[in-house]
Amino acid sequence: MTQATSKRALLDVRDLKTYFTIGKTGLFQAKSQLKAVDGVSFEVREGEVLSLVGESGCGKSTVGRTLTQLERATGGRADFDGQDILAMSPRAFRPLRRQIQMIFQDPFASLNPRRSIEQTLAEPLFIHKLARNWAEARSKIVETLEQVGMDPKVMQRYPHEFSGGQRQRIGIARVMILKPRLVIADEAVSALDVSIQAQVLNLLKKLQQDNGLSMLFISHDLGVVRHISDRVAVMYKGRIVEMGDKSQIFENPQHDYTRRLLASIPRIAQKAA
Amino acid sequence: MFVYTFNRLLALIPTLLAASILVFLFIHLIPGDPASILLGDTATPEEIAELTRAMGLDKPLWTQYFIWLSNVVQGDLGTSVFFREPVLAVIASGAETSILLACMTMMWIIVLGIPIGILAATRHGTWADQLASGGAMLFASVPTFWLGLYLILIFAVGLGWFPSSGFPSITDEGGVFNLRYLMLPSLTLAAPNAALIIRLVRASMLDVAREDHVRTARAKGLHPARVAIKHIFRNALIAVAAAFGFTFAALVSEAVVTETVFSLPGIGRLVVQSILRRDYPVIQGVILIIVIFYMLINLLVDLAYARLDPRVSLS
Amino acid sequence: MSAITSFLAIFRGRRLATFGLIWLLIVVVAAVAAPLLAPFDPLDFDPMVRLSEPGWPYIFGTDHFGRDSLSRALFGARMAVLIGLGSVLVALSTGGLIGMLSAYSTRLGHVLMRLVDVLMAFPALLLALVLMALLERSVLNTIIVIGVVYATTTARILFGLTLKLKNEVFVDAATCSGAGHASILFRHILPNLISPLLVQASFIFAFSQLQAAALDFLGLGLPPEVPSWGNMLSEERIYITRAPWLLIFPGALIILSVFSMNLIGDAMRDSLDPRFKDDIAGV
Amino acid sequence: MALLEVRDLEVGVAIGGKVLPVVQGISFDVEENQTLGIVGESGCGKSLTSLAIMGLLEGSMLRLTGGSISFNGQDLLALSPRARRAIMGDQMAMIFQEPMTSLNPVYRIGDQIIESLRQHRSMSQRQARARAIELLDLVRIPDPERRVDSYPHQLSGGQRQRVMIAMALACGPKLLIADEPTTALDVTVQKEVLDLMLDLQKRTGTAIILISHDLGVISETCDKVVVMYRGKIVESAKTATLFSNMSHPYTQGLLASIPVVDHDVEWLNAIPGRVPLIDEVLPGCAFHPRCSFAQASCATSPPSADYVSDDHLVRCHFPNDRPSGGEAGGDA
Repeated sequence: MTQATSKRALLDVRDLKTYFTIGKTGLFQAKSQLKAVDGVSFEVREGEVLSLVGESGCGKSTVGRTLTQLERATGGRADFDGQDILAMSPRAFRPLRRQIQMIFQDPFASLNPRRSIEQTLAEPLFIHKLARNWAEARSKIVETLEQVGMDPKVMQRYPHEFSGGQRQRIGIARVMILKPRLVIADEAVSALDVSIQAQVLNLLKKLQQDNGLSMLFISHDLGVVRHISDRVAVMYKGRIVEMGDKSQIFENPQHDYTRRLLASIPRIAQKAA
Repeated sequence: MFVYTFNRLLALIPTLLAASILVFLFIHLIPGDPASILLGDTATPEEIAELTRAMGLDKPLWTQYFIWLSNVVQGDLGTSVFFREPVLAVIASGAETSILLACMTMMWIIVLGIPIGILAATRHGTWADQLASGGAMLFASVPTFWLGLYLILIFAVGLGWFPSSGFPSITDEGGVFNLRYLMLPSLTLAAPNAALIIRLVRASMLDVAREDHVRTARAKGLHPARVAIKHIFRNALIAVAAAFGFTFAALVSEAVVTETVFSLPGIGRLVVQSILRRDYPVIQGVILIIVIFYMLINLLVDLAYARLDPRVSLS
Repeated sequence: MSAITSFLAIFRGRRLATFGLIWLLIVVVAAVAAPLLAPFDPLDFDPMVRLSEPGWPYIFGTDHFGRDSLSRALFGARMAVLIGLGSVLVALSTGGLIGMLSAYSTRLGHVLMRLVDVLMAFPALLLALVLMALLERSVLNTIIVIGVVYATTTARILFGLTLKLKNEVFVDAATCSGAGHASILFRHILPNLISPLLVQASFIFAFSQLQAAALDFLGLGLPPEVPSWGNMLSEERIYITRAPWLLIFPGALIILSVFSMNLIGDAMRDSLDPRFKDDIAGV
Repeated sequence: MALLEVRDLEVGVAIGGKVLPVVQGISFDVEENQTLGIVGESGCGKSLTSLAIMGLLEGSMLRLTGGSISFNGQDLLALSPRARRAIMGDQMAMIFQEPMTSLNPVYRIGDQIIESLRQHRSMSQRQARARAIELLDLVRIPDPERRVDSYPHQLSGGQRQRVMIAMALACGPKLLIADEPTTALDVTVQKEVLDLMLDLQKRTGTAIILISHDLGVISETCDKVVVMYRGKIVESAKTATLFSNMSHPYTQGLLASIPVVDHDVEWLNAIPGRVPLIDEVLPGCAFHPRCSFAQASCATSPPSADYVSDDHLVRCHFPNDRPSGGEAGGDA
C-alpha cells in the first residue's frame, strides 16, 4: 500500500449531480425528482483505491454508473486525465471506455448467457482494436484468464456452466483484458459467499497492486472496504458526509453517520486471537 | 379514484382520435368515388352531388375528416345503403342480441373457467390437472364455427333441447325464456375463452404459489384451502383481471362467427353481411362503435386491476 | 447440431407434445408431397359419386361436387402450412422489428408503439375482416391480413422483452466494453430473443389456422376454389346431417394441427427463462 | 428435556427420479430462552433444516427422508397435518429472509397480523385489531394506529421485517425460527432488528433459531452455534467456546475469510476451491478437497462427529492434531 497523497489525480469529480425523474402517471401530476447523487466531489489518484461506502439508496452505485455514462449526469464535471468525460457525447466517450472499466455486482446477470466466454472476452478486444484477428485475441484471452486464476481451457464454455465466484473472475477478466487505468468496482464481491468473496477480494487487490490500477471501489461492506482501500468516502442520501484516509475513517471517524455505521457492524468476539 | 379515472379517460382521447382517423380513412381506401361507395350502386347523380356537398367530399381530406367527426359526435354515422336507414339505428337493432350474448358468455367463462382453473392449480400434476389443462388446450384449438355446428347437430337437431337458430327479443312473447335461444351460442362462444381462462388461472396460481408470501401464509398454520383461495388465487386474480380485456376482444371477434352460425340478429352478423353486401357506412359505424366500446372495457379492466392490486397507485 | 438436440430435449418426458411434433411432421410431409400422395385431382369433380361415404376408392368420402375429400385434405395441408408459415413470417418480421426498435430507442418507441396501440384497439378478427373487406380474396392477402393482426401482439410482446433485456446488466457490461448500438441490439439482445420468438411463432402458427378457417367460413378468406380445410368445412356445412364425415375429417385435421402446435408452444415456453414466460400469452 | 430436539434429520431433493441428500444427520437441541445459531454458506442446508423443522418442506421437490423432531415433548413427525398446523404460527413461528416479498402485497399489514391471531385464538375482529396495534407498537413501528392500515409496499424493508416479527410473535410462540432475517437489510437497520429480537426474547422467554451466513451476527446474538457444510454439521459448541477454540478447518477458514473492520489484514486467508455441487459424490470428508490439513484418509472415510470437549462437537478426523483457532485465523 503506497502513500497516495503525493500522487496526481487521475479522476477528478466536482459537484456531480444525477437526478432521476419519477412518478409521472397522470396529466395533472407534477414530475418529481429523485436526487440520487446531489453534489458529490472527490478524486481518485493514480494507483490508489478510493472506496465509496454507504447504505442502500445512498447513491453510491449511481456515481459509478454516471461516471461510465450508463446514466446521464444532471450537473457537475468529471475530469479523467484532464478531459471532462461527462460533457462527452456517447460516441466521443467510446474510445475512453478502454481506460475506464466497470466490474458489476451480480455475476449471474453480468454475462450474456448466449455468448461463450471466448466471445465475451474477445468483444472488447475487437472493439478497441487491441487484436487484429482471432489468434491474437485468443492469446490475450489465455493470458488474462490465467491472470484471474481461471483455466484457459474453459474458453468455449457458456456462463451457466460456472459458479458465482468463477463468473465474477470472468467479469474481472473482461475488464483486465483492456488494461484499463481506472476500474470502477460496483459491489463487486457483495453477491458472493464469504469464502469465495475472500478469494475474489485477494485477486482484486493483487491485480490492483501488480498493475498500479486506480480503483473506485463501491461497497456497503465496511470490512471489505477497510481491506481494499487507501482512502474512503462515506455517502449518505446522495452526498459525501466524510472522506479521508482509511486509517482516519476507521480509527477516528468524525461524522455521526460514520460512527453509527461503524457501531452497527456485528463484531466477532474472539478471545483467543 | 375519481381523478385516476378522469386521467385515464383523458388519456384515451389521443388513441381514440387516431383510431377514428383510421376508421374514417377506411372509406377512402376502397377504390372508387367515396360518395358512390357510401350511397351504393343504385344512387342517382343528384344524390351523389348532394352527399358530396354535405360531407365536403370535394374539399381537402382533413376538412372531410372534421365534418365526419362532428357528425359522428352528434350521433350521425351516415345511412345504410342496404337498409336505407341511419347506421346508428341499424346497429342499435342488433345491440340487444349481442349484449345479451356477451353477458351470458362472460357468465360461462367465469363459472367454468375460474373453478376449473383453481382445481387444476391446486391439484397440480395429478390426472385432474392434466385433464383440465389438456382439455382446455384442446377446446382452445377447436374452430368456433365447427363447435357451433356440432352443438346444433347434437342439442338442437338430435336431442331438441334448444332452438338451433335466431333470437326473438326478450321483450317479445316468451320473455326471458327466449334466452334459451342464446344457450348454444353462448356455450360455443365461451368454450375457447373459458379454456384460455382455465389455463391462465392455473398458470398464474402456480406462479404465485412459488412466491415468498405464500410460505409466510403457510407458516401461520392456515388450512391449505384457505392459503389457495385467500393468498394464491386472490393474487393470481390480478393477472387474470388483466386478461379479461383480451378475452373481450376475442369475444367480439368470435361473436362474428358465432352469430353467423346461429343466424342471430346481432352486430357480429351485421358486420359480415354488410361486408358481403358492400354496405360500407354500416361497416364503418360498427367498427367505430366496437373500438370505443373496447377501449372503455380496457379502461374498466385497468380500474379493476388497480382495485385488485394496491401497489398500483390511484392518486 | 446442439440447437436441434436442445430443442428435442424439451420433448423428453412430454408424451403429448411429442405426439404434437410427430403430427406436425406428418402434416408437413403431406403438404410437400400432396401431388404424389393424393389419389385424385383435388379439383376434379364427378357428379356420379357426389356425397359418397368413406370407403374405397374415396377413403374420406366425396363432397357434394363429387370431389375426393382425402385429396382435398392433402392439398389443404399445403394451405395450412403456407398460411401458418406466411403469417408467422409477416408477424415476426414486422411486429418483431417494430417492438424491438421501439423498446431500444425511446424516441422512436413513443411513435411506433402508439401506432401499435391504435391497431390493438381493433379486436383481431374484426381487424382481419375489415382488411379483407378492402382486399381481394386470395392466399397472399389472407396471409398478409392474419400476419398484420398478429404483428400488433408480437410488437407488444417484443417491446416488453426488449425493454427487459435492455436493462440487463450484461447489456450495461457490453456498453462499458464500448459496444455500439447495432452490436448491442443484434449480438447481445437478439440472441436472447430467439427462444421467446420461437414460442411466439408456434402460437401464431396455431392461431393463424383458426383465423384462416374462420375467414373461410365467413366467405372472406381464401378463394372458394382453393382446397383448404376451412373451405371444405364452409362449403359442406349444409350437408352436416346427410354427410357428417365431410365436416368431421377437415375439422379433426384443423383441431389436431392447432392442438399440436399449441402443445409444442407450451412445451417450449416451459423451457424458457422464467423471466420471459409471462410476456408471451399463448394458450 | 429440551424444547426442541432434532435427531438425525435428513432432507433429500428429488431430481430426475433420484433423491439426492441435501441435509444429513442433523441433531441439536434448543432450550427455552436460548438462541441457537446455524451458520454456513449458501447451499449448506441451513435453510432447509429450518423449513423441515417448521414443516414447510411439503409441496416442492424436497422431502424429509429421515430423523425425528420433538417439540415440547411432542413428536412432530407423528402428528396429523391438522395438528401440525395448529402448532405452526402458534407455538412455533418463522420469519424469512426477504422482507420485501414475504408479506402478501394485496392485504393491509394489520389484516395479515389479524389473520395469524384469529387462526389460533378465538378473538373478535375488533379484539384482534387492537392486539395487532399493540404488536406493531411492540416491534416499534411508529404510529401503529395508522400504520395498521398500510399496505406492505408503503413500508421500508426494516419496517416490513418488524411487521414479520410482529406477525410471528402474535400468538406468543415458544420457538421462533429466523431464516437470515437481516441479510437483506442495511447494517444500521440490521442492528435495530437484531436488538429488537433479543429484547423481545428477554421479555417473553422465546427460544430462537437464528440462521445466518454472517459469523458476526451469530457471534453477537447466539448462545450456541451450529456450523454446517454441505448438509452436515461440521462443528457445534457454545458461542464462547466456538469462537475461542475453533476446531474444524472449515470454521477456521470461514473466520479467516472475513475482512474485519477493526484491524488491517494484508491478505485474507481464503479457503481455496468451491462448495461441491449437490450431485458430486464425495465418499470421505466433504471438505477435504478444500482443506489444507487433509490427509489420505480424509478422501476415503467420512469423519464422525465427536466431542472434543464438553458440548463441543467436531466432525473431523484430526480435530486435535492441528494448531487450533488463531493460526488459520489470519491475523496480520
